[in-house]
Order: sequence, then structure tokens, then C-alpha cells
Amino acid sequence: MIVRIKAFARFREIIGSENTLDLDEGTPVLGALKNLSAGSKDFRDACFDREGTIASHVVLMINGKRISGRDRESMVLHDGDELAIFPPVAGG
Amino acid sequence: MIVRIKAFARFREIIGSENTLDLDEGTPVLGALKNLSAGSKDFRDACFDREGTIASHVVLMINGKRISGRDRESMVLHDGDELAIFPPVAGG
Amino acid sequence: MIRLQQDDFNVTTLVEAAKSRETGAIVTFIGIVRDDGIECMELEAYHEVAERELAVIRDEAMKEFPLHSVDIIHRTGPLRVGDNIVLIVVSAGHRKEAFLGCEYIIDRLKQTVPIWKKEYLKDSSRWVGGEERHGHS
Amino acid sequence: MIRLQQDDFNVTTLVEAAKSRETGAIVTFIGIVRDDGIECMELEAYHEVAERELAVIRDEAMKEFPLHSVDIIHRTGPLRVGDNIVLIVVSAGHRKEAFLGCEYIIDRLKQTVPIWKKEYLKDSSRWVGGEERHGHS
Repeated sequence: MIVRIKAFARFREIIGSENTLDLDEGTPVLGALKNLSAGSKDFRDACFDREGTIASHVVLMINGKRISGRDRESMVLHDGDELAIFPPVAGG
Repeated sequence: MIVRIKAFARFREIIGSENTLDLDEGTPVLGALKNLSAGSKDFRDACFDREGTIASHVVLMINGKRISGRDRESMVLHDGDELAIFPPVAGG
Repeated sequence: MIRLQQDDFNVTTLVEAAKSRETGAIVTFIGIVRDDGIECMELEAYHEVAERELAVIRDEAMKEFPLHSVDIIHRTGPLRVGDNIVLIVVSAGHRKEAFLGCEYIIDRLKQTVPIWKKEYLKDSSRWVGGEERHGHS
Repeated sequence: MIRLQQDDFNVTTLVEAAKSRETGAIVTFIGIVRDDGIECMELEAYHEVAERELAVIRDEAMKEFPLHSVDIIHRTGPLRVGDNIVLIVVSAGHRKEAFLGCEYIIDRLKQTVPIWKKEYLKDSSRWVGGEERHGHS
């Protein structure tokens, strides 16, 4: 299945604004992020804390909806989904 | 002595925006207002309540400074003073 | 700038003039003639005293809150529904104080500044009472 | 109107457009690039989601307070010190709700709308953290 990754701010600077991943059906968010980390140590360092869990300040959205709690790792992605990753917002 | 009377809003409509009174030295505010009332029943009705005291909603200023409490009746006017009379303010 | 004037004001111009390099937030309040069944209104002021009171309020606000600038323009004369009555422009480093300062100023203005409004209805007219009565906003 | 745009906005034009016959008060908030030792900044947004979140905030504000209209324009792209970042225009019958509504909107905007700022200093650059960190206002 194809999942689009949108990255903003310093995540965009590391992996570019838009990536397309070809993942196995049923891959969860964590799987997609690990896939991206495999290609970029900088991305891994920005996304994960020292314990290997997604850093608390990282914001994740699937199709424009924020995901929180356990969903941040385990929510399953579907073909055509847009997964967005970015740091805390600072508009206004 | 000469005292200028500035009137605003409905007081202006009754006695005009500016009047000059020639009063005895030592005349208090009450004396000036009674002097004006003598010439206009409408002014008297607007300025005084039924007990003959200055109505509580009437605002008075001498030379641009609000006078309150007992001063509203007893403060003594001086030659060249500007006594202003108006209803509650409603700007903004 | 503190001013009573018949002419309308331009909000953009005053906002731009209020900026300094330290400005991060500008809050403006615009009071407008509301249609309370009226045709038009006439504003009257005790000019010298009103301008002096507005300056006092500006000074109070700048003492109370860390503001960079305060401008108040209040119109007088005949106004129609939809016309601007008053503009307050408050600039500050941060938004909290800009909001607090701006609201403080309009609240005080309505309490103390000698300005009056006469509303003209279809067949009659009336003087608007002070705040807590028929205040427009 | 809810809009993310590169271009600047005209406050006067939006204030005039916000008026109806029932409008008695308009409060505006303008966020401005403040000189925190920076040369300029670049604003980036998750466009579709940011505009949708702004519309959600507008709807929340209009549900919470008796407002007549809410307009939010947020700029993106390169901005210099003194440039406008965001404009919020809130119209209402009375001033209290206009102030409350406007402050509610900018508070929420800073919490939830996916927009980021990169500040360029003389020899370096930095991403601005979220509210309660180095927020500009």
C-alpha cells in the first residue's frame, strides 16, 4: 500500500516536505516512522527519544486528524493515507 | 464677578451652550444654578429634583474638574470660573 | 495620538503608525453606530475636557500595563448607522497586555469622558443615557 | 473569511467588510514580527489542515460568544520585523463579547493550528517553539 508522509518545520528539513512509502498492508504508524528512520539517522534522532519511543513533543496526524496516546504508535495505516509529522505549532 | 456656564446635551438644548453670569463675589455653585433656574423653568426641572436639591444624575465641573459631594452646592465660584453642567456621559 | 474629530479615521494607518521594532501585538477596538431602530445620531463633546480625560486614561493604562503605545480617536458630529464612533489602538510586546489595556481604555472612556449621543428615530429623538443604560456597545 | 496567504492584508478593508447594521463593536488582533534580535522569519503551514483548524476555531468562538462575524487571515512565507503575521477581526453587538471572542481565537490559534516559524538571526537560525516557550506575543 502507498502512504504519503508530510513533514513540516525541522522534520521537513530532514526528509523533505513529502515522501511516499510503499508499506505492507497493516503497517502501524510506528512501522512507517521506523521505515523513515532507517534511511536517516537525523530523522530517527528527531522523532524518537533515547528509549526508542516516539518523542512526546512530536505531533502526528493521519489525514489531518491529530492522533494521541497509544494510537501514536499502533494506529494502522491504510492505502492512500496521509501521515503528517511535525514539532509543536507556533503560529499567531 | 463673571462666571461662564457651559451646558451640554439636554442642558445645552435648554439654556444654550454658553452663558455668562454676573454674580456677587462669593456666590456658591447653588447660587449660580438658581440664577439660571430663575430664567428657565425647564432648566430648573432638569437640574433640581422635587426636594429642590441638585438632582443626583447631574454632573458639575468647575474649570474642567468634576465636583462631588457637598461641593456640588457649596463650592464658591470665582471671577473667570467656568462652570459646566451636563447629564451622565455616553461616549464610546 | 489622542484626538476628537469630525472626520473618519483609517484603522490601517493608525495600526502602522503604532508599530515599533518591539511590537508583537496590536489590539484595536472600534465602536460603531448600531441600528437600535435609529436613523442617525449626533455626538457632542466638552472638547477640551474630553481630550484631557482621554490623555489621563491613556496614561493610566500605560502605567497599569506594559504597553508601547496608545492612540484614541473619538468622533463628534452627525453619524449614521455603520459609521465609526471611536478607535482605540494599543500596541505591546505581547497580546495579553494589549487586550487588557484596550479593554481598560474603552471601559474607562465610557465612564468618564464628557461625550454625549443624541439618537434620531423616525419621529423622535433621545439622549443616550450613560453606561449600564442604553450604551451602544 | 478564513485564509492563509503570503500577501499582506488591509485592516480597514476587513473591518468595513465585517460590519452589519447590528454591529456595535469590532475588536481586532494583529500579530506582528517582533525584533527578538532577528533579521527576518519564514512561516510554514500545513495549509489544508491549518485552514480547516482556523474554521473550527471560528465556529467554536461563534458558538461560545454572541458574535456576528469572525475573520482570520494568517500569512505564510518570508516576513521581516514589523510585518503583519495574523489578523483577527471579530464583530459583535457589544464590546465584551467582541474582546472575549477575539482573545479566545488567538489563544486557540497558538495552541492548535499547524503553522511554524523559523527565525533568522545574523549568523544562525532557529525554529520557534510552541506557546509558553518563545511565542512571539
